Amino acid sequence: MNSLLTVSGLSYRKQKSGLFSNRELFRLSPLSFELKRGETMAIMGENGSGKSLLAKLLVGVLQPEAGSILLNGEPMCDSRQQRRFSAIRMIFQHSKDSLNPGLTLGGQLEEALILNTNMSATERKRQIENTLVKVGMLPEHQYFYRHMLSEGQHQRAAVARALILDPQVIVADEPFAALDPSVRSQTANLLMNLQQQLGLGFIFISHNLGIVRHISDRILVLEKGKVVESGKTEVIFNWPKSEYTKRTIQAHQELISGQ
Amino acid sequence: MPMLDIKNLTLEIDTPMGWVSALDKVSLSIDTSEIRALVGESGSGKSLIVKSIVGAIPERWRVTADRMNWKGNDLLGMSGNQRRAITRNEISVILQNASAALDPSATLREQIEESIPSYRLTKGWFWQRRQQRLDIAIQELHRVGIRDHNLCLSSYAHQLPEDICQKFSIAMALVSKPKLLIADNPTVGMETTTKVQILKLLTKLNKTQGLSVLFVSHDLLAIAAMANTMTVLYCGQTVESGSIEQVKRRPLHPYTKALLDSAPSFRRDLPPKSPLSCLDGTIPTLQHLPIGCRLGPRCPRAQRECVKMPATRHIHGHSYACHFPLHRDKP
Amino acid sequence: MLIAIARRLNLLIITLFILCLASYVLAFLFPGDALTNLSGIPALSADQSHQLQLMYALNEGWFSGFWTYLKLTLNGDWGVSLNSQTPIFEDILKLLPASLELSLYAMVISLVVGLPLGVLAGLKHRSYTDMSILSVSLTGFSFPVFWLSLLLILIFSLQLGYLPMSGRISLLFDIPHSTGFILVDILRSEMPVKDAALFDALRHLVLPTLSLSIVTTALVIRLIRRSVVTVYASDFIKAAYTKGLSHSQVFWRHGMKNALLPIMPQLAMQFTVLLTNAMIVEVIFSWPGIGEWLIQAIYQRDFPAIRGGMLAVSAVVVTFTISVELLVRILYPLNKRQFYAQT
Amino acid sequence: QKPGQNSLPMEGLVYCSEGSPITFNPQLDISGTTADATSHQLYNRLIDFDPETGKLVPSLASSWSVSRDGLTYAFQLRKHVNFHQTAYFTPTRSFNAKDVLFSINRWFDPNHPYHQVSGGRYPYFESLGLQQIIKEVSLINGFRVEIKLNYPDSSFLATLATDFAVILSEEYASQLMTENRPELIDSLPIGTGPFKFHRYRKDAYIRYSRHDGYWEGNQSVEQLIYDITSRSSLRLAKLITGECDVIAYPAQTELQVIEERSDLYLEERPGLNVGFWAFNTARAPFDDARVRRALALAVDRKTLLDAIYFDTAVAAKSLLPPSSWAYDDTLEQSSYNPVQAKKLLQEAGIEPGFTMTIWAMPVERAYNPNATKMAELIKHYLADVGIQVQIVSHEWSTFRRLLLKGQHDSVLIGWSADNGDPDNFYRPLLSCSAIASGSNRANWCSAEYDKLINLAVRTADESIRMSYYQQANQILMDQVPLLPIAHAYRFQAYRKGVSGLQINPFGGISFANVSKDRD
Amino acid sequence: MPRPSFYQEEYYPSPMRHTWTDFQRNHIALAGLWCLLFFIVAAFLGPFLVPYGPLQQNTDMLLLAPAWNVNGDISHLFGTDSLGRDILSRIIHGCRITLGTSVILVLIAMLVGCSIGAYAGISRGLRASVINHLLDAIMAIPTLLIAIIIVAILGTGLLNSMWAITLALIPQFIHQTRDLVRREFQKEYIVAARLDGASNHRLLVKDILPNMVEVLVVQATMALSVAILDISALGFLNLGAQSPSPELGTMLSEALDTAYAAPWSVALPGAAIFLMVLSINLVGDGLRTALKNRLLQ
Ligand SMILES: Nc1ncnc2c1ncn2[C@@H]1O[C@H](COP(=O)(O)OP(=O)(O)OP(=O)(O)O)[C@@H](O)[C@H]1O
Ligand SMILES: Nc1ncnc2c1ncn2[C@@H]1O[C@H](COP(=O)(O)OP(=O)(O)OP(=O)(O)O)[C@@H](O)[C@H]1O
Ligand SMILES: [Mg+2]
Ligand SMILES: [Mg+2]
Repeated sequence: MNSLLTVSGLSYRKQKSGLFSNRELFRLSPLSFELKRGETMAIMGENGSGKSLLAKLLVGVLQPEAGSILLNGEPMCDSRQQRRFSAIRMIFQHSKDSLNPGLTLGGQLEEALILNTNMSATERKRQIENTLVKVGMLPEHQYFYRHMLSEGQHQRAAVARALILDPQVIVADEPFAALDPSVRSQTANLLMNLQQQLGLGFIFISHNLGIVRHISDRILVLEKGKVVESGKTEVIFNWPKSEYTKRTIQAHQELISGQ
Repeated sequence: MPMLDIKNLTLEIDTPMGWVSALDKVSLSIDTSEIRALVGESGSGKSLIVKSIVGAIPERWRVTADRMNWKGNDLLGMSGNQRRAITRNEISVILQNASAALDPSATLREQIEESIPSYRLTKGWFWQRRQQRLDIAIQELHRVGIRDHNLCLSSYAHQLPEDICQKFSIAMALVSKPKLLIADNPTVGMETTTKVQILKLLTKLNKTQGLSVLFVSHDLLAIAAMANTMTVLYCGQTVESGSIEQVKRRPLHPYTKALLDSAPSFRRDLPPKSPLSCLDGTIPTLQHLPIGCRLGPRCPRAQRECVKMPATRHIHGHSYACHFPLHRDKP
Repeated sequence: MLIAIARRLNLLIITLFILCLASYVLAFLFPGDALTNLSGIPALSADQSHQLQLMYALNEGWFSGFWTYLKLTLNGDWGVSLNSQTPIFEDILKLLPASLELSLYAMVISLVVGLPLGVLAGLKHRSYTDMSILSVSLTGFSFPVFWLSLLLILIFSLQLGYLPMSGRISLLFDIPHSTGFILVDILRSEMPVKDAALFDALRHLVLPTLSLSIVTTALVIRLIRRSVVTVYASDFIKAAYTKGLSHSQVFWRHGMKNALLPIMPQLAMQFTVLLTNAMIVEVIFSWPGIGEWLIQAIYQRDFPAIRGGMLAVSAVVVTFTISVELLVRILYPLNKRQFYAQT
Repeated sequence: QKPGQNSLPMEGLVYCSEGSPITFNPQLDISGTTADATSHQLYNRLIDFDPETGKLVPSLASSWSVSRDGLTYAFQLRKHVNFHQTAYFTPTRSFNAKDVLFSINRWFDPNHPYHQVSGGRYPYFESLGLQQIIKEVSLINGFRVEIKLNYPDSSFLATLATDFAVILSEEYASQLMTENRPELIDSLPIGTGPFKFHRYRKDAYIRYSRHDGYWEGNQSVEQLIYDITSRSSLRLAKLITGECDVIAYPAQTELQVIEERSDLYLEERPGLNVGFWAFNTARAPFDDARVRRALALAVDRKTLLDAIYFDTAVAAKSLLPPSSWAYDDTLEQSSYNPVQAKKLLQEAGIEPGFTMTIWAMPVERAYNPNATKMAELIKHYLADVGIQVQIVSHEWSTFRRLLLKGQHDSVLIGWSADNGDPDNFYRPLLSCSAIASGSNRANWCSAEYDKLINLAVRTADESIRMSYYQQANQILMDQVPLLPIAHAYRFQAYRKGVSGLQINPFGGISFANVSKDRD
Repeated sequence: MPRPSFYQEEYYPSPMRHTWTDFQRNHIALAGLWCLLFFIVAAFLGPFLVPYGPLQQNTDMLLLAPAWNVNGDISHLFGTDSLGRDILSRIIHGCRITLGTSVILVLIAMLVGCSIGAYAGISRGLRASVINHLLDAIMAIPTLLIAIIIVAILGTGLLNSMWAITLALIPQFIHQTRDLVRREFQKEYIVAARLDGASNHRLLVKDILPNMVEVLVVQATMALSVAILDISALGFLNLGAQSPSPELGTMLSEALDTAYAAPWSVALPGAAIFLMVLSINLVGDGLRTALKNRLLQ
């Protein structure tokens, strides 16, 4: 299986542009990784280590300082924004905030289709309904506004929004953090299901080692903008190398064994 | 005798649709040096319980209870002053949203010093007291793991990241050396190492100083690691409560079981990437509560009787409210 | 902090600069001869006109013209009024205190009345007290100021005869002009019947201040009420209660501070409203302030005076609002701070 | 400003006047406002009118004589008359003949060093043509002055008694001249009158204080304050609240209110004035008498009288009010006749839809309390004969400045007499010489008319003069350079407790012996 | 397929309907709305209903008292003024002028202000700071003062005062829109929409506008009351509409001359302005409350 997403030498620098000095606030050191079809990669790291930043770079909210992102071996750069938007989709941490309160769900899903495909109105409607059903909602939900949906449905709506363009990679920034256990499991199940059906590449960020261990194939650990470790989940969980990972996993083990 | 004893607490709030009982006959008790976990999905009313204990709810809302005692004294019957004296000296609270619970217009130093009870100040002159207050504050911050105390103390809440605010709130709650700490989701969003550090701190205080804790959280792992007993809440109803081992080993209520099952870390046997078990649907909103057992529509074992509220039953300090409990034959 | 102050000062200077520029440009926009509009001297002879041209450096391009104008303006040479041929700057210096005095007292009254009422309404959110205060304030700020003033005059001066209706003080008192604030001037003067004069001046103040302050009081009530409601609904007030603080402690230490600080700039903006309304009120009550003067200037198409008045009033307003904002910033810094403490 | 000056500040009288004086020297301005504010307060004249009878009485001239041929007037001056002592001038001598000479020569002699100061225009004297009438003024001795005329003028003494013929201080003038600030003579005035100038702020107030060394003796109030209030409703309101003791020109609508109140007095006098609608005959098509006649016919003056004057005026037949001895009872009044008007307009070639301006003066005057409203009514009438009207109004001083430039088509304005002589109506309003001085608002010049009114003043026989004026009236009836509308009564309202107020029959008001009971 | 929320099948209104239902529950605001509607109808149809023209003079009936007075006459319900013009007719025409012009100029100001505000909201860097500085400077000057200055340049008259007030109102809208756009642009749903490939323009029109409509309506009601007050104030000061025009403020100042003989001619136009502004404020306030309730959810 060849790699779906290849990231090499990606780096970024956040500066505070003052009047006299350009103080560097944060730097994401060059990093590289590969993601295969149907593979799940988790990104871990302490607060402020640049995880969200990396996610934003991947989906194209921010432009990297250097480095390249290849999708199926083809470079994704500015000129192909549209392809990138439809191939790599993002699920935000606060799914409620990522829905527009003034538009119906259908309206928002349709916008993505209008902007990225040439479908006719009926095709779009069919696609929307299909996607909604796929994520476990009813076709009628397309006429609903944000405030009419429950929290679990927000999460599903966010997933639907990510899926509607048939992407190849989904990047999720702490998709489970704000959720309570049962909705979290529902969402995790949903994502794993979809991944199996559609063969998606899945990158997600999480602090929850239980979930990370359960669903990820590989792990990337960030510390202060540097990759300190990466590898198979089992390997890292059993033989952590870096200080941070060791500490974290040890803490996690303590919790589990402390039961 | 339990330190805090709540029996059949009902809280009605007025919504545009009329009065709704957000808490429905909740019972909860905390003994001296007990760590009790309060679990439940989002919106199940955990924070409301916390707020009604400390009296931080709007006056319009109706609170009724058979019993709501603090060391034998009825909290609801007390005057405001008496009640405040208790919350000032004996109970500390960490509200859910740490940074929002800090006064945005005062520096953290002012706020933590305001919480220092006068009995901790031994020195006589005000400048000595001032210094002593600062010393106490710094000491407390170090305890929760904030190193850069100067920066922290001179900052405003909005200038700090969320996790620092959380730690600071904990420090502020502990500064008054309370008997009971009520912590509403204190570790949410923290990374694991920090979380473990806080949990350790609380456990240590519990062991050494007999601090009781009411620990409200979604994080079953943390709860399991720390708490002695746990109460499970669903939609404002107590579903089950008992010691942590009992509940974990033999959950009696279907909801408790679903909740425990949903945490992957509890199940070593679970192969990676296998589906996690969960209940369908989501918790209903306040305006659309089902009658009777509120789990009804989601419950895999629901039957017609479930439209009646099941009575609470007690077995060996383990109580539950279900018509058709697991692991038990029909009574 | 320093940066914040520097920014405000910067804003102040730039704003004043823009205002000067605007007032310079106005001289060319107004109908008639720009030179006359600048100097206020109806150019009589070619010689005089030439002299004025030199003075305003008009033939050296607009930039140096503006520069010269700026220098003259800063020196207090604002030209003379077309109508009365008196120096505008001196007129303004004489009249501005009267307007400021009126607005200031009205502001004080608005705050003294509006603050407690607004806080009360906010604390008793959704009660009947709240409702009635709110309705009263809603009515209050729907009044057209000029109508309100007329009604007040009709009732209190003409029907009841309690209060005088025009001027700052009975003309029988000859108060020497020193600060321009009449109460201060009376107190500083060495006249034998000070008490009577003071009493008379106060009686003259009542109606204009009242008609000015009703509208702003209503606005202040609403602002404060809304702010108090939001603050009291917020978590940190609950947290303060759970610390065991009493109602009054919470109110004074946390409630008021947070309710008032953020709306201070908005409260300061009320001063702007006041100054505007003061212009109308001054006309009705024949209050010898800058507003009345400005409106007379418009009637008489006295362009140098219009320009000067506009510059003065807006400079006062801008300076006032920006200083209040600065004050708030000092009390309540909002800038982000980087936090490096890691566990 | 010495602090001691405010010894008893509550003592004083407040007079709410209707406007700011243009200057403090009434020689320089023709308006009633200026005269009211200055003439009787600051100054004296050689001769005065008796306020009751209207006869001439001595003032600064203790006696006078006229030569047989009516060409030489000799005045014996009063002694021990003090000029004002103020912060800016301390007199070293009392009044004498030099002051009279200076005061007359200032406007009479174009070469006088003060003639050009403050503009060099003396509109009242110019409009009467006095420069042509007077031959010379000479000093006989320290207290005797002689004036020689070129030809007899029966109104000459009356002219010297008017508000404008005031006596200034020669000593002050020469002091200012040496200080090289001569223009101050008109803004910081010095006179011999009962009050001396203290302070003035345009559109706000004038402060006078009592002249203690006044030659006639002075029992008046310590301070006299003019509270300048242009709105008549505001003046009345101030009168009611007691902020004013006396007000000028109460509006006709408000008279009833004043009469109903027990604490106010209303004094009524037949006014020597006329309100009129003047057509600018220097402009086409108003140079055509038919057009003017048509416009006059198109308006129903009775309604104007009702709506504007509220029956406090008599309809005007010609320039002269009924109280003048030269009033012509027999004169026919032109009546309202829009049909005739249309016909005339057609003859004159005025198309329907023709637009003209009516300038309505922005201030209230006894002769026209609300010109804007009158203009609106006229607009209404003219619309019936197919003429569109645009109403123009400016601030008063601007208004007059622009009027002087002759930018108007027609104007609603009027005239208050300065003395009882009929010549005071005929000459300033319509003579050729009055065009330049700015009181001939019609810009109408007729040699025939000028000849008639000149002949009228050359004789002292009233019946002969009367016949000349009747002929002049005929010309006016035919030419209609202006349409006389009404002669208004003159009102003065004051609070109970004010006494000694003198209302001059010719417009001026004098506070010389006014006092106020404090209650 | 799971059965999502089968016990939640209730009627959920759309955001705008939601605001509206909430608004309806507020009786005072509803009364204000009726009152406002009455004024609008009066402004539209009034001229066809009233028996007299606004300038029609009835010289037989000068200063007639209102009908309820003993001296009144039923043919002139509100009495007549000093030129015998029917006050009721004049007030109704006045509402038309005052309200009508205010509505028009608020619409223009809103359009212009929102466009500039949106532009300022999405622009960054030097351009933004220049706009902001300028805006702060202008915002600090009271609207009436700006209006007066503009009137001084253009000359008096209704049309000029309309221009003036429009120009004076624009900064408020710019400010409001700019802040709103700024705030909304930081929200995650905008990032999400941007990831759908939406351009700035599209974001503004399609995504932010629906969320701004109500806020803008609230702002517009506020601006409307300001506009009415300013127009009538200018009229009152003789800087706006000129004398015979039945603009309410002008009528009021004209009536001052006969304030003693005919107090009603002062009281009635003022009361009309007052009621108009009050009803607009009631509606605005009701809308704001409803909006706040919705946003709190
Ligand atoms: N709006 C911002 N302005 C300035 N700096 C920021 C901003 N947001 C993030 N940063 C900085 O960028 C760096 C990376 O932040 P990022 O959000 O990627 O961290 P993270 O790993 O996602 O943390 P968390 O686990 O708390 O979400 C941090 O040092 C942070 O301080
Ligand atoms: N001020 C309020 N007004 C109306 N309803 C409220 C209010 N506060 C809470 N509720 C409702 O009460 C219910 C319980 O809320 P609560 O905050 O106690 O939940 P929770 O269990 O703490 O959830 P979480 O785990 O997300 O904190 C929720 O349905 C919420 O909508
Ligand atoms: Mg992050
Ligand atoms: Mg909670």
